[in-house]
Amino acid sequence: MIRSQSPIVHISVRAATPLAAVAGIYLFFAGHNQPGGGFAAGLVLGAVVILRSVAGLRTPDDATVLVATGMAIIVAVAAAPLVWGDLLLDQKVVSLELPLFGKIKSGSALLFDAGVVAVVIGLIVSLLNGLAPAEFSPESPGDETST
Amino acid sequence: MIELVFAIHVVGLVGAAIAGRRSIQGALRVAAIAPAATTIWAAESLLSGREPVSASMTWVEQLDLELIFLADSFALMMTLLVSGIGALVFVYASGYFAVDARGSIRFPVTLLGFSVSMLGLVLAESVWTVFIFWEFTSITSFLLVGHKLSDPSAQQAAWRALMITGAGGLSLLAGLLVLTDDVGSVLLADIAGSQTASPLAAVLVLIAVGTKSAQLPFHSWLPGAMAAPTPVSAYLHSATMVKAGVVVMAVLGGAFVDSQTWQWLGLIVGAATTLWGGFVALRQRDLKLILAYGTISQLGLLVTLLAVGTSKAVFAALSIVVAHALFKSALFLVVGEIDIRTGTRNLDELAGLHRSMPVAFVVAVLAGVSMAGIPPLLGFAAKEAAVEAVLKLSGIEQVVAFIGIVGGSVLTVAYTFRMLAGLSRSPEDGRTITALAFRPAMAIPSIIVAGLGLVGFVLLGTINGIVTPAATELNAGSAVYELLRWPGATTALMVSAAVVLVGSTIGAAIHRSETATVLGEPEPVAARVSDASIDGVLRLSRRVTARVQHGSLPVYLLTMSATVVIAAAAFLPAVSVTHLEWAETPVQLVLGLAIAAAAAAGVQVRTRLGAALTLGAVGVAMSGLFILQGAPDLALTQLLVETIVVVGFVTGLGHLARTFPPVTQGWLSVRLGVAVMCGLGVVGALAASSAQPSGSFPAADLLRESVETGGGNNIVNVILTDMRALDTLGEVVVLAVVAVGVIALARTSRSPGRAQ
Amino acid sequence: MTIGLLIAVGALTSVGVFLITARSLSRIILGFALLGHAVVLALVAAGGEAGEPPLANRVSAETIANPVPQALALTAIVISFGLTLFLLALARRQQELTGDDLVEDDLEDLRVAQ
Amino acid sequence: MTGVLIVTVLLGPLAATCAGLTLRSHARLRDVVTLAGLSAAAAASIALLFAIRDEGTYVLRIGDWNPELGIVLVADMFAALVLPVAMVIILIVELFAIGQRRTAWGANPELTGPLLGVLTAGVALSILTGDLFTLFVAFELMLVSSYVLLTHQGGREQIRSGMTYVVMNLFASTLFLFGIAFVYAATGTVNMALLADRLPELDRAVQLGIGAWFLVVFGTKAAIFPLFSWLPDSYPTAPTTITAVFAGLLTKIGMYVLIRFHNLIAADELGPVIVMIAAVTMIVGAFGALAQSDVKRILSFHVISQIGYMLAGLGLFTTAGTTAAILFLVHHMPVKTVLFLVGGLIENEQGTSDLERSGGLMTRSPLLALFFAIPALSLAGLPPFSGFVAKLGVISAAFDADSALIVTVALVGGALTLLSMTKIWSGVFWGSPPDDLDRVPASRSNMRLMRSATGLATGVTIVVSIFAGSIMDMSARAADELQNPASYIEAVLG
Repeated sequence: MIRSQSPIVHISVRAATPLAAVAGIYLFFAGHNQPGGGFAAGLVLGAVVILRSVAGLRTPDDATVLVATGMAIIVAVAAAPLVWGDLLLDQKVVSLELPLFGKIKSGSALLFDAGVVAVVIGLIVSLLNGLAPAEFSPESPGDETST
Repeated sequence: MIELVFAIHVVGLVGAAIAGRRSIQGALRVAAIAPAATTIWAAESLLSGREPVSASMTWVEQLDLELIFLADSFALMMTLLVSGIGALVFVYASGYFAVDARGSIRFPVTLLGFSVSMLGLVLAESVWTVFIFWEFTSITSFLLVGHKLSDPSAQQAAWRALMITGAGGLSLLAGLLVLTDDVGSVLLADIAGSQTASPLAAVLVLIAVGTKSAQLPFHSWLPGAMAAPTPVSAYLHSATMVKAGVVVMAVLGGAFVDSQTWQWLGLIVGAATTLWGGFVALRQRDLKLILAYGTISQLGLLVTLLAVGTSKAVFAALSIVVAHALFKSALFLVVGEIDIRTGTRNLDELAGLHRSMPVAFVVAVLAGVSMAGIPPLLGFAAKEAAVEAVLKLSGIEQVVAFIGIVGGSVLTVAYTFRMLAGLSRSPEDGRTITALAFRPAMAIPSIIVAGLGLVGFVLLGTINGIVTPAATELNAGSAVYELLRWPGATTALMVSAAVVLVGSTIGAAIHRSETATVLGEPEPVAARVSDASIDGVLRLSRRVTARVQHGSLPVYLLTMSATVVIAAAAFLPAVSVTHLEWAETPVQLVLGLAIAAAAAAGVQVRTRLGAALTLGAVGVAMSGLFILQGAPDLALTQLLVETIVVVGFVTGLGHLARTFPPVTQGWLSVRLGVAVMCGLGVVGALAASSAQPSGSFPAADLLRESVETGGGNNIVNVILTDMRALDTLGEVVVLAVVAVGVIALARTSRSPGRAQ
Repeated sequence: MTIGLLIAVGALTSVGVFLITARSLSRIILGFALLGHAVVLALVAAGGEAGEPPLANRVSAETIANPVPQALALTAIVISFGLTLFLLALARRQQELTGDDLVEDDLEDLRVAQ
Repeated sequence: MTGVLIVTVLLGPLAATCAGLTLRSHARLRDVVTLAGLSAAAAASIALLFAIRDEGTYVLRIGDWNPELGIVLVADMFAALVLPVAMVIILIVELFAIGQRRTAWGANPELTGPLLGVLTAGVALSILTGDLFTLFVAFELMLVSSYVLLTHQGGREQIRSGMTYVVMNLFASTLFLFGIAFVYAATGTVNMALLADRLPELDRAVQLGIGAWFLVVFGTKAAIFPLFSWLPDSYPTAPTTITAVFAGLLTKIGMYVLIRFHNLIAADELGPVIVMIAAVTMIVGAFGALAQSDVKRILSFHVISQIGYMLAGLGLFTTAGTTAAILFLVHHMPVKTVLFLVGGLIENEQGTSDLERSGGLMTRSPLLALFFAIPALSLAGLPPFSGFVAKLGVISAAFDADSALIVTVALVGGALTLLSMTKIWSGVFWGSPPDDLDRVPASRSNMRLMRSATGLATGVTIVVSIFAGSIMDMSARAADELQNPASYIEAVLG
């Protein structure tokens, strides 16, 4: 990944981080009634991570746990209906009052979306680490022929 | 009772496996118990004349796969041979492997497995039972022939035997399908009584018989199978394996009584095999090979008789089956003993055997005389019956059968004479053969079977009591026949006398000339042909594979795209444009064209930047289109995804050259052609399938349910997180796995040493 | 369905197929990205006529755009997004090992073919 | 209760994956968790089989949405029959994997378990789903985990073959989505029952086109001619455990879906085409196997050849043909798995699976010879094993349908299969051991685990052989249901 040393980039990314984060969180909560949703929110939040990396700021270095947690949330939401006697993925709808969005009539679906967000961010972080040029020079082609 | 017989064998298998861990001799002795017990049972049942017992077990009802056994007279007669000789062979083998002190499970268990397969085959009463045990014998004999692991020629022989008999098995399978379809029953009794079988069934069954019973041109595996340990040869080529074909021919023969195909094919092949086998046997110097080709010759005789199918011929065939089992097993056993004790089977090196191994020599003479059909041995009575059967025929049929049977008998006498004369010749340089110590375990079984040839002739009534009912079962007309100790001065006897005279003259002539000039090695033409055909199959397979499996991804993808075009062509008749308008709004058309243009630029793209631009342009135009279509969620997501992908594309391939490698020209036109056809195919299919939709989406339901049950206004989001939440679950897991995979790949980069 | 949409689908498919039959992995990846677009567009086009965004509080059953293919298309976008990323990672590893991004032929197949 | 079983089959393995990913460093615990998840799925699927056999088709509407809006899972006889076999196989392979992991040939232990969990969920979902788009997602679950399983070691061979595998399957997935677009444009639904209900009203060419299109899509997964090329190039390069699952399951899921979908849309008109393809697939696969000289490659080509038999059963479009295809499917899954596991053990014993550098294993490891012989004979269609019943089923169905082509080709294919099996037998088990024996060091307990897993899998093939009769009865019932889509439609929509 390209790494910028410019202080301007550094500062502007710092400034943009909370903004983008807010945008992501907005998309997340708005999703059920407006365009948006977990995946879009995850991508925006993931983009924040990318930006931070470009600016040379600290980024998480292992995404496995994040990914696993996201998956676990989703599986749990899917399985939860068993507890109240329904079968699979029977979403529970509850009304919520949130300061910024007003009344939100959503419960387990929101939790479900949270799982999506976690996995998407995890994916982007792992991508960031996976595709980043590691500290090595390309090997000569013959080096690793199958043994 | 039949269940008990099989149960005893299973116990025997387990017992042999346990005993085999300690010593092979122990295992062989344990293994002998089951066949011995079976022999007693069969003999007792035959002599008591009880109603035949039966047993059955359903396996797969739908396919009529049922194991059905019936111990009728024919089955019991065969059981007597299979198990009786089997028990003796086990005893013999314990002597054969006497010096082998190590424990071994493999040989005793496989041999007993073969024995029980053979038993199942002869007791079978339904076609599928026959087939199942038929295949067992192929497999177990494969293992037995290839027993010597360090001998590549044995394995080659085993392979060839399996290929030929395996192909025969397929032919049998096909033949049985046709046969059961013709007859409408899987029971042998129904089939034998039906007389409705088609020529196709006749040919298929005869091919199977020919492979198993080593008829021309499928006989090449049998001499090769001599690479097996001698007890195996003695067992497989006297009473069992090779007789499997004959048994099938006998029990199914009833269905083909009126079949010209069956009669002529069997007659000609059988006669030719008899002559060829006898002729080649004359040229052999290896005792085992003489016996092997002799077996082929005798099997030809049996096939000829069964193809003729008259009541007398069937009777004669069964008599020969009994006689042959006895003298051929005796000869093999004695040859094995000679081989073990002198270290050679070469006729040239065995001159003077009558001095160094007198017992073995007597056994060989006894069995050989029976084989040559000379009184006072069982072989004589059997051959008389055969000659009589031929004399009862008429027309060309008689001529062919006569040439086969009488010619074959002449050759049999000749090679027997030559063999015995060779063994009793005085060694020229006065050298005597040094033989190892006498082994009772090997000698006694051979003495018993050879002696039975004599005893059988003396007690011909008992033999008649076994053979006549068995033959009657196959052909009701056989009830009136019996084997005669001395037929009187009939035409048949004259013929036999002439046979012996001519045969021994030929044998003597060859024996004398041999001392002066050495006959060349026989050409194993047939073996070469069958090996060549297998090689041909292998070569063909390589050529075909090279064609279809290039190993080149672009070629695979082009093939796949071509099939896509073909599949899309199926939509063609339904393609219509009447329901299509140019665009809903002008902007839509503009954006559509813009996407097409940006995509087209992708064909020419040479740099990574160009690729990113193409992608970006398409992505933005797509988002615009989505807005127009009323899909804001899609538009938003598309933009975000595109951003990440473009960033990934630019940075992810960081080490690559900034320009793409040049487009290779070779396949360019093909690629372009297929690609354009694919595009057209997809468009055509879309146009066709949208022409007259047979259903539409439930708009009102969606609107209502989304708010009331789903609790959200964004219907797309409600679908994703609620109605079709399972899809989303899957989608998330896919992303998670990708993340895991990317991390794993990154790790291998960091520690390249760990990779592979 | 309109001809405008079909042109876009057709062009994207053709170019996509053309690119994935190349030997260069970067082209293959680009090809799949374009094919992904073609598919999404085809799904949306299969949903019928354009309409108002499917937000329940703002539209009626008469004017609403079909939300079902939109949802399907979203799932498809996400999945092909993930797989494109995976291909990128593979391409990167390949390039580490061989120094280029060309797809190699199968050695064993070539051996048999000789 | 039936519903709970279905949920367990789907979510048990996924839960195990979540736990397995977080428990990376606790090897033992991770293995236990994975095994628990897979065992739960296997147990539930067996219980499901009996439930469906006794009570008939069960339809689970997820989230209680009606089928026009939501997704349905349908456990009919066909699904219930195939599911337990698949689940048990994965469980056994995971056992083998745990044993193999600590050897050099093993896959990365941190990933194999969790990814097998995802693969299992994908397999289960593919089998159970009654929704075409969910089927796509299920396929992607299977595929993405297979991509990672195949390539995660990052060796050059694996990346090269992985590339072929990934690209071919990505293209197939793209085609799948196009197919869904066609189906949606034509019928306005992706629910398979609704689709089957609405399809007959369409223009014949559209019906035929959809059938042909999905023949290409599913055919690529099932590896039919001429879409199989990815298989022999990619399977042999992966670690054994992974190849065993792929060969045993993935192509068979493609076949499963092909049988289900093409019966549902009554694509009888494609029958002759399918039969032709089947014949070529059988022969080309068998030839391919003969041409190879590596155990794993021979076995890979056999997969193709055998797919041809199932395809032939399908292409006849008779109840007997479909019955035979289903039986063949059930028989083939465990048999192929055992063979690949044995292939892995062979590699372990002598450091290679190349026939020319093998030999003499018969004396060193007679048990292994037995483990090989049983499924090999079964695969070649010899009695008394399930392969014989399956092959006879296909042949006699073809015979009844007067398809001389299939009868002949199936018989010849059997002979060629036997030929290539004996090639392995005489190359690996007979002869003398190679001079440069390169045993892969494996601890005693690991070897024991791997051997018992292989033995267990052999046991499954024997069980299938013994109960071939009742499996055939259930197959016939499943085929009957498939041949009458009305009952399926009724069950889902009713």
